Amino acid sequence: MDQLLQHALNALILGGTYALLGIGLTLIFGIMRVVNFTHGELYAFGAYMMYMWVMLIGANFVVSIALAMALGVLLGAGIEILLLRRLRGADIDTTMLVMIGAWIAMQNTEQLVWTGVAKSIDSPFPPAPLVMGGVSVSWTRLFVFVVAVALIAATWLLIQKTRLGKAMRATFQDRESAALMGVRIDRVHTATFAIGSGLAAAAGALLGPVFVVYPTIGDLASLKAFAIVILGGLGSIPGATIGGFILAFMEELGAGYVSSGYRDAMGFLLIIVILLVKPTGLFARKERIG
Amino acid sequence: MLVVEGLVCRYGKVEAVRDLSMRVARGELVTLIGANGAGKTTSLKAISGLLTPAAGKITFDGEDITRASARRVLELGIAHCPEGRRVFPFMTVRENLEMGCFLRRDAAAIADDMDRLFARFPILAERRDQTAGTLSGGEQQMLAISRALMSRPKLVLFDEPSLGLAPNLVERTFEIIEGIRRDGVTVVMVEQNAFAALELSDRSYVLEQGRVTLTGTGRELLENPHVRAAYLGA
Amino acid sequence: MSRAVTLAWVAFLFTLPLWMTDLYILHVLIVAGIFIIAAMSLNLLLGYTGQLSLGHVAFFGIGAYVSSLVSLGFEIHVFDVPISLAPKPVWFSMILAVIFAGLCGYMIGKISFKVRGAYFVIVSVSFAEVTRLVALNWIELTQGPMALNNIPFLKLWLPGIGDIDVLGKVPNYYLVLVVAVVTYVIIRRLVNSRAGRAMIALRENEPLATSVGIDVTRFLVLATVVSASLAGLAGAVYAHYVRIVDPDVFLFIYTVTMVIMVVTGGKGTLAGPIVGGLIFGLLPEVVRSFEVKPEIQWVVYGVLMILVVYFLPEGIVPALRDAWRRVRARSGAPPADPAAVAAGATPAEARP
Amino acid sequence: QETIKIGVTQPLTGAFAASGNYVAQGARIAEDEINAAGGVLGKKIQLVIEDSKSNPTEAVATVEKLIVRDKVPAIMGAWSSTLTLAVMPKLQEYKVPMVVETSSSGKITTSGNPYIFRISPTSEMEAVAFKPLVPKLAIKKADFLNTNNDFGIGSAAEYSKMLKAQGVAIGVMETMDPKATDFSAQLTRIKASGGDTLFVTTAVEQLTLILKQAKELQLNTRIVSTGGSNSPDQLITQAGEAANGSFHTVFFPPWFPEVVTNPEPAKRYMDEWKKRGHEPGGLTEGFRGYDGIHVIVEAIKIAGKAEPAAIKDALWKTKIKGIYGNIEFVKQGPAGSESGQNAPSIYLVKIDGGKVVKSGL
Amino acid sequence: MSIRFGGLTAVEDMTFEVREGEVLSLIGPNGAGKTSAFNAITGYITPSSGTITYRGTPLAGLKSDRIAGHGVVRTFQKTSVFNGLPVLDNVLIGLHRRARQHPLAIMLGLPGVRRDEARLRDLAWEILDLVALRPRANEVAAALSYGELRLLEVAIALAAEPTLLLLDEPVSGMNPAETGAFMSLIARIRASGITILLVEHDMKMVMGVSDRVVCLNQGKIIADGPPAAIQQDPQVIRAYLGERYVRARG
Ligand SMILES: Nc1ncnc2c1ncn2[C@@H]1O[C@H](COP(=O)(O)OP(=O)(O)OP(=O)(O)O)[C@@H](O)[C@H]1O
Ligand SMILES: Nc1ncnc2c1ncn2[C@@H]1O[C@H](COP(=O)(O)OP(=O)(O)OP(=O)(O)O)[C@@H](O)[C@H]1O
Ligand SMILES: [Mg+2]
Ligand SMILES: [Mg+2]
Repeated sequence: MDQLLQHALNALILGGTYALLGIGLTLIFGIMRVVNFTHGELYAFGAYMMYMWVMLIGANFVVSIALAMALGVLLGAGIEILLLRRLRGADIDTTMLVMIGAWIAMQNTEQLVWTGVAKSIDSPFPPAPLVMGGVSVSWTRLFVFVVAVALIAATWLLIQKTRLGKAMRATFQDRESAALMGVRIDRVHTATFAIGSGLAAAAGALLGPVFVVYPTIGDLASLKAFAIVILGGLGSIPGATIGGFILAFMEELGAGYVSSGYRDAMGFLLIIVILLVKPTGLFARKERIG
Repeated sequence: MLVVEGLVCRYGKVEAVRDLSMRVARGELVTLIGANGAGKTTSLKAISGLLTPAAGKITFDGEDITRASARRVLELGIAHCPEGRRVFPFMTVRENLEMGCFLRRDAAAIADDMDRLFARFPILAERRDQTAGTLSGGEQQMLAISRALMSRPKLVLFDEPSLGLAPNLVERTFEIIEGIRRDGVTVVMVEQNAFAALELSDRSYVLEQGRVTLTGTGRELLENPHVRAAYLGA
Repeated sequence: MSRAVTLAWVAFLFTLPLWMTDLYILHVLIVAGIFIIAAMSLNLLLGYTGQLSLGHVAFFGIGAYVSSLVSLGFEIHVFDVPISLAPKPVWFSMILAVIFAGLCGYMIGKISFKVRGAYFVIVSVSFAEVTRLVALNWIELTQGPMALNNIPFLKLWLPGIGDIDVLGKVPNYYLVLVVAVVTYVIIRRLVNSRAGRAMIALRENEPLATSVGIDVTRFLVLATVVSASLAGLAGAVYAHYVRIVDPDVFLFIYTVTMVIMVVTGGKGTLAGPIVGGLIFGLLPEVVRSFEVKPEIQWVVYGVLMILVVYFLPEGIVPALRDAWRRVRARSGAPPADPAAVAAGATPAEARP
Repeated sequence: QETIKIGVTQPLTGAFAASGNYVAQGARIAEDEINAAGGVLGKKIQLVIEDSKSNPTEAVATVEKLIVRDKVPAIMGAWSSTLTLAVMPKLQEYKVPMVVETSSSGKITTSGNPYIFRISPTSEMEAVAFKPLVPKLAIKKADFLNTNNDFGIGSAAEYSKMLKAQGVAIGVMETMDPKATDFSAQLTRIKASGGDTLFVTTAVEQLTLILKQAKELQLNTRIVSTGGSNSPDQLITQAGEAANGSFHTVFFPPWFPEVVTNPEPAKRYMDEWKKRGHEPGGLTEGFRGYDGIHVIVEAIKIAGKAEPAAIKDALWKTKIKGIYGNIEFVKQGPAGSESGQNAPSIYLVKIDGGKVVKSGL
Repeated sequence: MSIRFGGLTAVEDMTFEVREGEVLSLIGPNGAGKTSAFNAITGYITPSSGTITYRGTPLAGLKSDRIAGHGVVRTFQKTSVFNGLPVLDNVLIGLHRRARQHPLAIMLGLPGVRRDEARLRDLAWEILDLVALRPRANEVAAALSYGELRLLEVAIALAAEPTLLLLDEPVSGMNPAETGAFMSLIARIRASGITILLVEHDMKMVMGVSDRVVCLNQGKIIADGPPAAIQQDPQVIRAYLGERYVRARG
């Protein structure tokens, strides 16, 4: 029983960051229709920035997270302006290739700057975990979970309730019409990509201290983020949130009770099954033909 | 009020509009007619800031808007109801209308305007929470017109507003456009339905291959033998 | 004309080992050739049906694993029931690999009927990941990360020549060349037929395609089966050449490499994957000769990719073709397309 | 001036990047030391170091390149057991000898490949060396967590065999992907199993995470890491408090160099390492590369020429005083095609209060 | 037949029959359910209830491509062609159903395939002649003018060998002169023995070409009869035509 509870708790905590990762991607992938292969790199970037601020410069832990996220936003804006702006209106494969190129270049730059040796980041929280009955959770992970949930809520409010959010949705449904409504298209694109990137960097900054940081951590993060987005349905923030938790639970329980080796396979199998049953993901919208 | 002089627009090497000039006075209803591909849509896009002209000059109320952004043009009071409806397919009818007044901040007046539009188009009121992409063609067209009006424009550019509408709605649409004009809004309209358009309009321009080839009052053009042969099918 | 050029190329490639004695260059060409075969097969899906498959490496890997396992033999336990297979000859294992990869393609084809676009992208990525994780964790069968090692090489009997051991560079070079030519011919025939047009129609406008009676599932499945079988064949050739396979053959980066080859070369063109494959197959070797850190090589690779997309968005082959047309037009030669002349095409200005 | 090339294949990137780089750095120290002393056979030596990217297929490609393109007469490699096993057929195909500096799997020297000369200990040697400690540590029930590759699987198999023979109960045997970073599921199961000692076999990166995560989950068993690629110094800096109380087998204890068989080369190596500013945590890995290159060069000297066949024969006669101890090869594997195996010293250390101490046992 | 989307009933208990060889027009206000009816007949949506029978074969529940296989072919309200391909290829794709090529035969390169290809090309040219697009055969579809695009759409549909052709607002966006030309095309198609079901808001066209007109309102049929009678029907005038139309007609 304790074992099951412990697994569930692990999954819940992990799910928070998965959701964060998924939301960042769903903004870009679901709304802008850019298959963003740099998402994982922004995650890695966030983690390395965290390493830099906390371990090399010695900044405060929480401040470092904010800084890492802010830098992620800037980097995202940079990528959008430099690489994607001139591809406005290009098809999904074209932007995807550019993003793959950027991914390869970024990952190897990271490797060059930080070397392949894994880095670890100290957390200011006590190493002794919080114990509740038979289960325990480390303070660091708890903190990560709380911040992740807060960021998710903030993003949701941004999209649904603010003018920027509405402009974002309008722009990606019909760019020209949105321009006619007075929306500044370029800014909306940049903002969307920057926010999505910021969330990825935040996820990296939060998980960096939990795990270790090395140049290819982004790859699996990317794959999982895609999985989460698809589980939830493209462009749906509640979908990505729930998708993140579902994936975490599947993985944790699969690893705990089936075989730890197939941990990562669980999520992907789940995707295949879900898409076979409900091809549009759990939360989807439809377009009419004819 | 709106003056276009020597407008030239290019798509790559294709010259879609070559040397187009026209002027629209306040309160007028002006139509552009012409065959498919004559450059009507392109001209409207140039005016509303969706395209940057290769040459020429566009002024509105004395301000040069040749290179102004779509946002600036809208701020000055020009709304554009685009060809092919172009509603936001995944937003509800209401959200689409809200987008129409994206630059406005007077919530109460917006609510009033929206009620008035719903009264004009009861079917939209009925569908207000349906996503626009699932509306029928005609419903989408009504939505697009309404959306353009939500910004309380001084001048509206209509690009084929009657496209795909049932005869009674075509009629209603033209009535609405007349109504808009009566409310003091200037209208520039592109139409294939040349009969109705010419009947309605104060003045009209005929476009052929990116140039104005004929101009006159609606009546004059209705009687012009060339226009009758080429555009009225008579 | 283009046929003559193609034949000249093939003839050139056939004579290459006669004067090229640097084994390392042959090695690079063999590996590039195997990737080109895989890229050509991917092009059928990506370029012609428009299904953005990012899991293509799964078929390649399945081909490699199936052929290796069948030729090595194995013994596994499924619910404690032992299942074993004695080693089989390599030609037989390669055929099985093609069939098995084709079956997997059939499955994926059925799925892709249900999900399209971005969803299909993810399903295909997931499929490849699942196969990789199975290869990684079903240690009893696949040896997991320890890799299948000591894979036997292909022995062939050819009329007039007798027994050949396909071992070492030169025989493998010819094997790859023959397989590549066969792949090219099959794909060319397909795309210039009713089947190919049906695939293109699906890519361009699916509702319209079905409205004229094209059975979407059937042609998607056909495309994936053919594509998967050819990729499986490439994988089998690869396995018996390098004689070791590990779960990393399923890595996403290899799919990416294939996609890059197809897209930079020109997707939906026959020569595209070949041109792209030659460039991106040889590029790493070229960059490597500059004695810089491998990371820098990869950064250069990534940046080059971005530049190619910016400057040749349609791919190299279509760009060359357009340039060629322009040159001919300027020199006053008749239009390159004979059909246009036959139809008496009017210049655009003269149209009513 | 002509040089004698020696091939090195190491994982410089990927999952084993840290260790592979340390070994390469150790090899460079040996290279410079030898060249400063005039080289061998009147020529300088030149290392050609290729990156296997921690992947067996890439490892084969590096060996192929080293032999075909660079024409090296001998190779040192390939760090992990899996990588070594992968490249072995190529050695046989091209008849080039390889000195194995790290790998521990028994299969390497028992599969009948006469081109293999291993200076590192096998898992079996390690397990045998550990045997007297079982009663001293009072191990009653042991659990295992290892990477699912030759290194991890081989070690877990040898240790569990030895422990069973000692009457120790075996709890769960969990595996992990060499690239995994989250072990909460495995550790939760290990916790539920209730053993008193957990044997972990993996590279230092994962070990760090396991120590941290075990702490988070309140797993209070004794953790013993095997295989010698555990870099206790790095564990102390990266896992901090979580590393306290853990035991580690190492094959070179730089914290107390006085105990090693040949303090002389050990000191030379350590000084140079420090001088070059390499990571102190890498000392326990770098020495393997240092020894490996010295062994090959000594064999070249004995052979009198830099040719593969001659070097292979000479390796059987090679005896040097290395950091691994007195290195010499004994025959192992099927008669007629034996591989060479060295019998190095093995040490068990403990981390206590943020310091490495002798295990005191 | 009825069609429901969630709670909304788009088509309610609609019954009508298209007779062999006639031109039947379906009219009705926007949102009346005309396109939905088309979608149901051609298998793009499944009707919630009711049956659709074509020459004795039930169509409801069949997939679109099978329905096309029975000779029921449609065009779309939003212009829909294969944009990136040459005009000739557009028609060749349309000819899909008439090709006789087995995939294996294709891959083996059997001579029958080559002969079949030649035959298809000839057919394609014939169809282009019918819609007068021969001079544009090698242009990519995207380069055509709007009117030409609508002709190409019809050409693609004709290539699929329809016995019943469904046209969804084929002349919307055309000016009266272009509409006139399109009407004569319909006459030609009809002369070749193809039955036509037409949805159109252009009354001149509807009245000019139809044998019979069915008028829908809010998913229900409110009138059915020859064009002349429909124009006089007060319900149709109220729901659809509007007063001005009647005034204009005098
Ligand atoms: N995005 C574009 N790229 C290239 N050419 C274009 C583009 N849009 C329009 N054109 C070309 O510019 C010319 C004028 O087009 P425009 O849309 O302005 O015509 P129009 O008068 O509005 O016709 P219609 O009645 O069909 O709406 C046409 O020849 C058209 O092919
Ligand atoms: N996928 C859908 N989801 C919800 N409602 C739909 C959907 N498709 C159509 N509808 C609704 O069904 C009704 C009928 O639509 P339909 O497109 O058949 O009308 P129509 O007669 O073709 O109109 P028009 O002449 O304007 O094209 C409309 O009210 C539309 O909003
Ligand atoms: Mg237009
Ligand atoms: Mg309709």
